[in-house]
Amino acid sequence: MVPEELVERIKSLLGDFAKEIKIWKNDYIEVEVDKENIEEVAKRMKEFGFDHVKDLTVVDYMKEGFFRIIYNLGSYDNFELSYYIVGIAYNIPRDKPVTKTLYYIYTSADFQEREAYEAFGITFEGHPDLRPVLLSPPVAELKPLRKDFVVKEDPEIIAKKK
Amino acid sequence: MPAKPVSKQVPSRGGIFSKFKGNIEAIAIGVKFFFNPQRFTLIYPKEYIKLKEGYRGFIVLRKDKCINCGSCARICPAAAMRLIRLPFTDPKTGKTRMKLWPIINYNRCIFCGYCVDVCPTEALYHVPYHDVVYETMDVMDLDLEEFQKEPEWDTEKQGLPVKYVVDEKMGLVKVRIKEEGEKQ
Amino acid sequence: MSGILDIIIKIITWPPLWQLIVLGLIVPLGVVIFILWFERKTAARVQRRIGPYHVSPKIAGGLQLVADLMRYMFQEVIIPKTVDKFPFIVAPLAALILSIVPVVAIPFTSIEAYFPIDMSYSLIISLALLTLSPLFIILSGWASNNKFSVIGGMREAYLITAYELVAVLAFLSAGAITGSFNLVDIVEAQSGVKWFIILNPLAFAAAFIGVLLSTSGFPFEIAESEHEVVAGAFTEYSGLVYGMNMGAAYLKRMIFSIMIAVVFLGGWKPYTPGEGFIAGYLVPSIVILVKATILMMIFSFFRAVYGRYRLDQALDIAWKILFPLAVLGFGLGLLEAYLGII
Amino acid sequence: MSGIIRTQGAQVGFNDLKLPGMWSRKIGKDLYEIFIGPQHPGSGHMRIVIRVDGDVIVEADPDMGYVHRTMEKLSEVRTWIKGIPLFERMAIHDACNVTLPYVRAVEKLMDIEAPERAKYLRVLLCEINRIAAFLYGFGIFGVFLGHSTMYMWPFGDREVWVELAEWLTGARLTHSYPVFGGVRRDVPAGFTDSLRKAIRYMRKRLEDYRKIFVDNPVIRARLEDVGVIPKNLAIELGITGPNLRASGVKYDVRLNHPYEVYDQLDFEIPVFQEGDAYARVWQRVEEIKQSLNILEQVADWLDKHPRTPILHDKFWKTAPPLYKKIFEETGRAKLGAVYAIMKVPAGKAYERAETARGEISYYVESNGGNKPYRIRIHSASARNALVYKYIVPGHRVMDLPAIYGSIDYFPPEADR
Repeated sequence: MVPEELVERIKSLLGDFAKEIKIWKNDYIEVEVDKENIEEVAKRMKEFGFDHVKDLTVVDYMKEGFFRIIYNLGSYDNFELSYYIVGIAYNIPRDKPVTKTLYYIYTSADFQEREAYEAFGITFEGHPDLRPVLLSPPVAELKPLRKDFVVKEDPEIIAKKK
Repeated sequence: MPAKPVSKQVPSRGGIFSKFKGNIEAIAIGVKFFFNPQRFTLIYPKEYIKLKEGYRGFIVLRKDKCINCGSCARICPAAAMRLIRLPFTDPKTGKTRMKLWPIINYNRCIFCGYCVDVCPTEALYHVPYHDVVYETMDVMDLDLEEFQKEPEWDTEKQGLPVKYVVDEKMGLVKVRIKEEGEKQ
Repeated sequence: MSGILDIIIKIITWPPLWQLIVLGLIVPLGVVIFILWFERKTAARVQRRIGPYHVSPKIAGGLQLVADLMRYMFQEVIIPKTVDKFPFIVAPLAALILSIVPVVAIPFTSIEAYFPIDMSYSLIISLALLTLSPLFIILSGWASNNKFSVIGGMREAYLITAYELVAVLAFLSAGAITGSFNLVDIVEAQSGVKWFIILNPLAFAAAFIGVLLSTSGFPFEIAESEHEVVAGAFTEYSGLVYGMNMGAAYLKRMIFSIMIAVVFLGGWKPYTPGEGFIAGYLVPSIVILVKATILMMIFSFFRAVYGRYRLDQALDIAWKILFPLAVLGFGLGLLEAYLGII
Repeated sequence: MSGIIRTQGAQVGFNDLKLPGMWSRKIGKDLYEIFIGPQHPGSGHMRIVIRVDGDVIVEADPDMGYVHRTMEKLSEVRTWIKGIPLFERMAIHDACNVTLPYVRAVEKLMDIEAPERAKYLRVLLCEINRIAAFLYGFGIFGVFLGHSTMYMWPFGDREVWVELAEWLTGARLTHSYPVFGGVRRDVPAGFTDSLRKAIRYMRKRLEDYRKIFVDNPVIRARLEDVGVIPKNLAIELGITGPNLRASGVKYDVRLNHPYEVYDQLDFEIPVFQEGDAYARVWQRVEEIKQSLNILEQVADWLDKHPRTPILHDKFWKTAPPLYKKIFEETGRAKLGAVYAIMKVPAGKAYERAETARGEISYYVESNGGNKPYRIRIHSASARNALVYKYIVPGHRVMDLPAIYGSIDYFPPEADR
């Protein structure tokens, strides 16, 4: 199956929900949807054959002022689909990082939503156990993966003085 | 030829006989190794491994080859290699100019070897050993003079050199390397 | 001067004292140290390692155990605030003492002058004393006031109920064969090749496995399995007290081995005790101790081959396989007695 | 690290049971809370909080993050090449496998591909790493089950593969071997012979393992019907790697999304149906056998083909004569100065690879600068951690080490 074919099928599956579909490097398909429709989209994608969340990526676009949440879906059971990763992406405003959980559709998103919660401070409404998973609570307060949390590594390659 | 999935099954549970056989086999192989242990342990301070050519050990600078490009400091993933500004007198022209020389801080070095690989003139090289003892952390931050010397290797003075050779029967075999004096 | 020496020798060789201090404590302690070394060396050989080495390369690391002992001696004994102090300290001591007490009821010779106590019911008495010490392990777990200790203590309780019962029942089958609880009679009945290991292999197997698992040596230390319960009942212990706990388990195993040697492996047979202290007492005890040591060596070989059973599986094996096996052994003993094989 | 203080449990205070000097709280009638880890020997730096009813676990809460090293954040402040030594610290005994998808993702963004010889060399090191990592897993598994011989043997045999990897790359564990556009060193002379010897040796040793560990009745009793992950649950939880295949799912990145030269090699993907801990052990044994097959084919290919450049032309064409001379003499491909200051075209790439513990995936986004804009890593162990939450309840306490070991969970990889 060529990626264009999969894109056509996803288009017919999602209809108006899919705002924009992009193919990156032949095997990564990014589907942009609205925050409101995410649960419906996830349900349809799961029925279509993308049976687990490979990973949940959040990208912070600080200048543009939004977080982009990408559920990268993969397939275990369907050989043809398993070649591709479909990223269901939607944006939420940076100043109000609240969205709905997909925990009840994809159990595999459980810990990853907790990770996004601790690193970006995004609240997934309806998640039954939204606690930090990797960081300790005080560190999670700082939302370390946001772009305004700046890590200072000494960029100087010339030694100050020995 | 792509890979092909093949269904397999674990051996069946078996009855009391296979349990008995399993016990006997386990004890038998234990006894076998009890009488023939096939060991290849390195008795470290008394023996040491003479590592192969190309081992990424400590890094030494050949100052005469260095062209002061700074690539090594730029690529260093651990920020162990830094540049230092020192006067340099050109032997041909006799002029003295300030130049950038690399120095290394072994507190930070991860021995990835990028600096050696990126050096356009092979001014840096690895010595094939890694067990060097420093007394304090300050000493590990080398200056330009120390960076040009090969670090002192105490292990060599205390033990006998061995090397490990892959073997079909034993896995690895410890082979004693004859020192130069012993050959005659 | 020689009079005093005589008196001292007399006191030392007074059978109860001799048996308790020398045969019960000093010799087993030496054997345990040897066995610990042997166990580490055996495991090392099977595992393609060298094992203890650097402490004394010339005698294959033999002094490693002494070094370990020194470390335990000089380690700080920490008694946490949360523990119940009196039982916390007393329990390991009591366990240690109780695990060597049974030795006074075991005859090391057939000559009556060298019996520490009356031997008529010695099999029963020694078994009864042997099964006392685990209670104090449970107590020390309880006194530690720690989750892991309590769990470890509970596991210990489960295992002991199961395996010591099996071991005791298997030992009693010797009584069934001979019709006597007198260990001297039991040994004397095993003349020639009629050792009870040959006459009653079922009981021997049950006793062997029962002892192996009830003394919880590695890897059958289900009660102390470090991946779930840290060190079981001994979690809060440190220093010498911890070492005592560990030593008690090995001492108990040693005493059990002596019991097996006496009951199943013919005691001092094929040697016949003669006149005097040396021929009548010392030599037969050495024979028994050597047999027991060989048994200990076999026990310790298994650590290299096996893994740890799960608690419920271990109990399953005890109740479903070993207990019937021990009962069968008992029945076999009765049958042999009826047929008059002895 | 979730912190034990939970909001849900706040209604009961911390000294609820009035035990002197001890933090205690009621968690429910007849329930007992045990902390497995984080400083237990063997379990690594990870804690599982379990609640038990008698001997049966009713709730398990994996508490990860004790070795979290903020790799995703650190990679954003470092140049592209510095990501390679950084990411390989996720699982240093599996270094080539965990860094390869990152390298490939960046290659995708740059629209370059490694030369064929470099691809074979990558596969070579990947499989050596895979075997070594499996053996490491076996060793840890042996510790968990109290089987001390199975702890020592695989660690000893792993030394063979580590030795080979050291000969090839110059470092025992942290190889930093693949770089953008190729690999750093060619095989040394005599390497393939030693490799073949090691392969034959390993095949023989697997039989020894079977006798003392896999077919040992005590071990079988511990593992059979323990930690069963049914196929549909495995898919739902997104379990990965050998654990997934042991549950009957035919999924392996080398099969479904072949990378490097895996589509040209002849090997099998073993799939077991049972899904219990014992099947997972067999799965790993079979995978070692297949890795040995792959290594044999790679050794044959390397023997047949003479030394050709192992870096992409983009980097190798402009290389000075000294570089080429050193490559001819020692097989060391020196890196151009461009690596240090490289810029990667803007775009997104998603790349994955099959590591010893399962699938690792990298989402790499570049905005055209000399540093990544966002790298999201999701490693195999992080995905397998869900097993503790969903599979462990219902088992006995002593089953937990068996499940932990059979999952082959590696905390540093999960915590990133």
